[in-house]
Amino acid sequence: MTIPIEYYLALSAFMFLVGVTGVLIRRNAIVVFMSIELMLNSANLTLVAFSSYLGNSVGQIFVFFVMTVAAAEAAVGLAIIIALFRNKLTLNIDEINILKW
Amino acid sequence: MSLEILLFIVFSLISVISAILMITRSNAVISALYLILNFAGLAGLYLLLNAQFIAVTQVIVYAGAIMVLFLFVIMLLKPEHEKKFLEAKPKLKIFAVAIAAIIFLQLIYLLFFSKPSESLSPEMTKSIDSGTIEAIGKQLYTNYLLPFEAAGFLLLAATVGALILAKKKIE
Amino acid sequence: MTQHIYLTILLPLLGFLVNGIFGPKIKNEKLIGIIGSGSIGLSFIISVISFFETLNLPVDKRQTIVTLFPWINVGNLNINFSYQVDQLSLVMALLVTGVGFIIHVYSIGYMHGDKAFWRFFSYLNLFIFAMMNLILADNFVLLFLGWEGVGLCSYLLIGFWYDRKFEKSTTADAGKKAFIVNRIGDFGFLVGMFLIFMTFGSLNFNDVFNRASIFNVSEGVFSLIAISLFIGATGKSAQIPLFVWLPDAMAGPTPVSALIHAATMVTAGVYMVARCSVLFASAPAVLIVVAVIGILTAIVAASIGLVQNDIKKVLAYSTISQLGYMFLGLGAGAFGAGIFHVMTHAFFKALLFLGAGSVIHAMHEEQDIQRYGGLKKFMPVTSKTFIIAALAISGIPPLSGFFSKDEILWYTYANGLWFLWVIGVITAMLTAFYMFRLYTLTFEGKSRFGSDKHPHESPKVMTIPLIILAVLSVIGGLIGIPEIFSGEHGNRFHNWLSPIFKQAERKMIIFGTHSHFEEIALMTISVVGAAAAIWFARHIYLNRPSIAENLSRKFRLTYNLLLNKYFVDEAYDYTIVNPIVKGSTSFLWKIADNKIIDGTVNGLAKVVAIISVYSRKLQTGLAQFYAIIMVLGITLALFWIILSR
Amino acid sequence: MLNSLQDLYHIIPLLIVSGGILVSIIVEMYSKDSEKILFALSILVFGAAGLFSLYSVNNVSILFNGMLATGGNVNVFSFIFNIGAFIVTLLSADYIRKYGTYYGEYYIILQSSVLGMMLMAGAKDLFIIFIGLELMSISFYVLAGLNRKRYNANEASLKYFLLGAFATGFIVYGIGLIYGTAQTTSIDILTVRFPQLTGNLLFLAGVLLFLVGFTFKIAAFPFHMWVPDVYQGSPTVVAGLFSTGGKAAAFSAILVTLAALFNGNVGSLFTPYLIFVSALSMIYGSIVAISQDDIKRMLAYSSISHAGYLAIGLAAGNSEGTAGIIFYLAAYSFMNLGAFGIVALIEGENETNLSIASYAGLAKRNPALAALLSIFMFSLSGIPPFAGFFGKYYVFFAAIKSGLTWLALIGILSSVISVYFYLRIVVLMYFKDQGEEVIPSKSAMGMVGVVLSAILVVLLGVFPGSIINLISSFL
Repeated sequence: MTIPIEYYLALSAFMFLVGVTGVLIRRNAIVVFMSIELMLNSANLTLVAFSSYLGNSVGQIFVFFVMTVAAAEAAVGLAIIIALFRNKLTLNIDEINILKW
Repeated sequence: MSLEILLFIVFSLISVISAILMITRSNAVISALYLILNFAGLAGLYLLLNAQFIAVTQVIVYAGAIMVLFLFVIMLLKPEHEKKFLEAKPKLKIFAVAIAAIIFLQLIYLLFFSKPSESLSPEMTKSIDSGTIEAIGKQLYTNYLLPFEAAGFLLLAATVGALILAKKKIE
Repeated sequence: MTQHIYLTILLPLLGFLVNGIFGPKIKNEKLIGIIGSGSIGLSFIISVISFFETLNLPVDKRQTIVTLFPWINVGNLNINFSYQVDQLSLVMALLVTGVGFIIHVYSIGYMHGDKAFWRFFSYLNLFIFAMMNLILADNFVLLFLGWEGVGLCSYLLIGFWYDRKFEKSTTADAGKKAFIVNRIGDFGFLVGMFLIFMTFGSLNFNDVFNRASIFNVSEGVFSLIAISLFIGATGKSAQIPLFVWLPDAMAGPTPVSALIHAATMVTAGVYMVARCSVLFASAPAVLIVVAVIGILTAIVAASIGLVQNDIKKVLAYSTISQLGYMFLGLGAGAFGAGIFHVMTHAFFKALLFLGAGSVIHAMHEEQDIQRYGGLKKFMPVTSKTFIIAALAISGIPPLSGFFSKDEILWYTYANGLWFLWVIGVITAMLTAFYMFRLYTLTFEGKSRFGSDKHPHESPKVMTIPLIILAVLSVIGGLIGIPEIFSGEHGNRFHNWLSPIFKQAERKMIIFGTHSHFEEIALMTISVVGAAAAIWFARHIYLNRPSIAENLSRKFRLTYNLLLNKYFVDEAYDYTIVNPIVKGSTSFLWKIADNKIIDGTVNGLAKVVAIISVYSRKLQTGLAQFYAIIMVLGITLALFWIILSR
Repeated sequence: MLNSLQDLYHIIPLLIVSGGILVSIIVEMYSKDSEKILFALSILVFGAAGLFSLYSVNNVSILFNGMLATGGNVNVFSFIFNIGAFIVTLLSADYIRKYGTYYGEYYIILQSSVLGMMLMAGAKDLFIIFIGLELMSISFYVLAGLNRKRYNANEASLKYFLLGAFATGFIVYGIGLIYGTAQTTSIDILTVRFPQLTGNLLFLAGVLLFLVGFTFKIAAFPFHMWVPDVYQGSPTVVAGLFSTGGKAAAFSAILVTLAALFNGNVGSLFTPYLIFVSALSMIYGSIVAISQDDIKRMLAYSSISHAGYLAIGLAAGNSEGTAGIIFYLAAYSFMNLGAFGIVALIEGENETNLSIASYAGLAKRNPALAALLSIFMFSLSGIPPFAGFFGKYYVFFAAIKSGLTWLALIGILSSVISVYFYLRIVVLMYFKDQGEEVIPSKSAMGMVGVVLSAILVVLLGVFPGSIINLISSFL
């Protein structure tokens, strides 16, 4: 472990912000959702890096739970997207704006 | 240059490039494939960090199961390709990218200002064991029993929810 | 009974609940009326018994605190649900339940046949409940509860006939106006409460007032507290600049105008200032403000009253003007005199409104005094009681209004505010003038209404309350006969109340000494002024039309003679009456009332509404836009973290 | 770990609810008439768990190796969640049939969300907070979009889901930073180490991101944008649950994590952030609510401004503030549920009659409903003697005590503004004649739920002292 932890953290921060950018600029609801998955994974990298450098496994256990949550979110989120698609025949979230003001 | 540094560079390049490609491809299927690649790169980084269990789960659960679900849904719905980056609402998009860049710079500043590596004690020997299935399993079924049980309920609720949202007959 | 004073509060609540819940089911008006007024009547009896019990106690033991249960306990803030029975709250309780009872009985007749008879009585009972909370509270929070409660009832009752048109808008709009204006006042009151809690660490009356006389607090803080509380009082008691809601409040049924918008609720501000007399006495600058606002309100409202043709509007402006007198008294440091005027005013103003109600009732909802006239022969009781009330409000001795008004004027003069005294006397003359203009146009002269109207005297259930109030208006002032007439007993009303204001008076500069001669001289001036105004009013509105019409045709010689007199009238008209009338209609009423003040209130509301319309557009409905706002927030927060270290 | 029967006794409320979920699934699998059975079961579960929480409020203990706290204010929160869900269940009985989601699964998801809330309130570790939060949120996403035939529900659930998951990303990242710098996820250890960590910018950034995530969940400015859309699109009773249970649970988690940190000498660390959030939420919510025509949207903006009032208590950062928040949450939950309950009763088939104009002349047609709605509106606008008034008073006093008088003044100003839109409803009901015929649906259970809320609102308003004393005794 000759690599300073800052490198891992910076890498994680970068990918996190790539994920954020994806959420902000993509129009396809599924891709937006995938960008959120990318954010979660980057956060996982932070947790694993800390866990490993601190020498305790708490961070990795937390990652385990984040994965569980991600799986659950994926199931529910994709179900919601499918339900919406059946009604509106679009995944473009710019067109999903009946509720406003 | 040690092997560790080389592998770090390789895996982080894979992750970063695939992440950027993922958010810039207009075809959702290709995006999903790049995301899988990104997860693979992350799994490599986890291995470098001695987190074997997480690395394996990453590949099996994340890249294997969750992303397949994504691909499945994408192919099922066949969404149209998105417009090019600057074709719709360019100002808002540029603004969004700029904000994301600012937050990145802020986080980098915070990182290198507070230098977390200085506060770490060099207990590297311990860390090799901390990522094994044995170590994690032991913790999970003793200290972290309650979150584990709660996660069970979480998955249960998600299953019921997904079923009711996608399958239930509605008059 | 003093220990069970809470019954006077519970009974009206009970009446409200019974009538409110079962009212629609009870089809019998009589039963609803008996429940409604009976609960108030019982409260009145309990108040009377408590009064005599307290009267028998030695002077320094006349304060009783009745604690029901602990209410709010946070940190060092301890507030109990407890009521304070003392000289001041007893006076107010007797007034509210007594006058309230009379008006409840009157309403049985007045509201007869209304489709929401039960709702009316339940609201009235709710009002008495809230008002009793206000005056019996032993702390600011409980007082505020009553304060909001009476506002709410007033709001509900103004809009009671919400389907009727009122001037250009609906009665519901009038109710809303009252509420919005009152909220501005409430804001001031709340701020005052917070300042009190911060300064004295308590909201209990006894604690706050004791600490106010002991603690070393700068005058600035006292001024801030007093001015905030006074803003609250101006809202509730319709003083400049928040008086605009009261004339509109006349959209409600007439008994409501009598009870809430004349006799009781609007005097809540006066009561509150009197209760907090220590705080006000510690801020002499604010006292001057109170006096000036009071007298300005008095004269502005009185001059507006000169030209109104709606019988209830005349009375409404008259109420505002009389409230101004009360604040003048408070501002002059004569807290007892202010409360005394609250009492006498309640008698004669309630009587005036009920009399007006009787007339309106008889004239099938006609309210324009130009279409009345000669009602004396149709409505003997109403007209006789009305003239008593008019004499009382004009300050003709020995009716009640004379004593209270003169006491206020005397203290104003004695306290060195002679200029305000002059305005006060002018106002008194204006008051006498418009009251008798009203009386003459309504009850005397020829009938000016169509043949489709058949005025008749109101039923007994309405006239008996009038008679009782008339008796009270006559004798009500006798308990406060000034020292110079009553000899060694002194002013009984004053002696009764003086322990309440002892702390305040200790803080104020002692009045300058003045001779009895001065007092009698001033009294004579104001009485003569009022009498002249009465004669003048009757002369113009009674004699002039008949002279002009009849005599001009029959006796040409006499006509010329009278014509000269008529020139005098004309001269008066051009020099005095017209400018005042014109000024009052064109500026005071139209511009000051409608444009400036209404405009400000409505304008503020409009600005908020416009901001609202624009800021709702921020909600674009686009999820990503929401995400961008979130991220923007995060960036700002991170900048804050980075820069704060 | 659980070591004795005594420990088991302490987690009975949790066991009741989680047992309820499992039994419900089995019932749903094998019963044809599962909707009715599950309704009764939910009533039983929530009632029992809520009442038992209150009964065992003194069983203070820490279980599962310092993961979970029971007793004290945890149980007070548990009471709020369960009784809130109890009322929601009553309101749902006939509503979900009208709305078209008459499934047994509805109740399973409802119970899951309550389990998540209870975990959040009892959490002593970031793990539990996270899992509890996600259990609640995922259940909420499902509840929002339960009827997939309705486009509004689709849109609401998608927006809620995407933005909620986005916020979750920040929470996870924040937890990562907290864990890395403090080397623990246990709240108690965090509290001990907090004084040394205040100089660590990365730690502060972690706490901040965590806080941002929860600011999203409590629906405070500037993370409030999802609220109006989601409330409007979701089933009305479910929106009621979002605005009460969801908000209360998020506040319980913030209190759990931050209250410990606040009580030290570094308590004022996050005060500027909280002041900012609180002041803007109050003003923004009250002002924008004025121009709303849809009653659910209006209640959503009102919910934003209430989040602001509650955040005053956080900014005050003293024990009075904490007690005030808990009391306020109880008061707010019941009055808002009552209001949403009446909206659900008035609502017609196919989400009609949701505009404010539908309330015109309600007092004539249905005096009971109008009177009840007036009570809730008065309470929401903070008019004494209802519960809402005291909630505001406690937090305002807490703010004054810690020197934030001007924030309390903004609060008063905002409540003065808010009176306008709450009383607009009352004015419409009492002083206007109806435009179109609007007949409230007949629902005995719904009425029971609304009346129960009204009773609780009045009780909390008349006897706030005993409850606030109970809460304060655990601080």
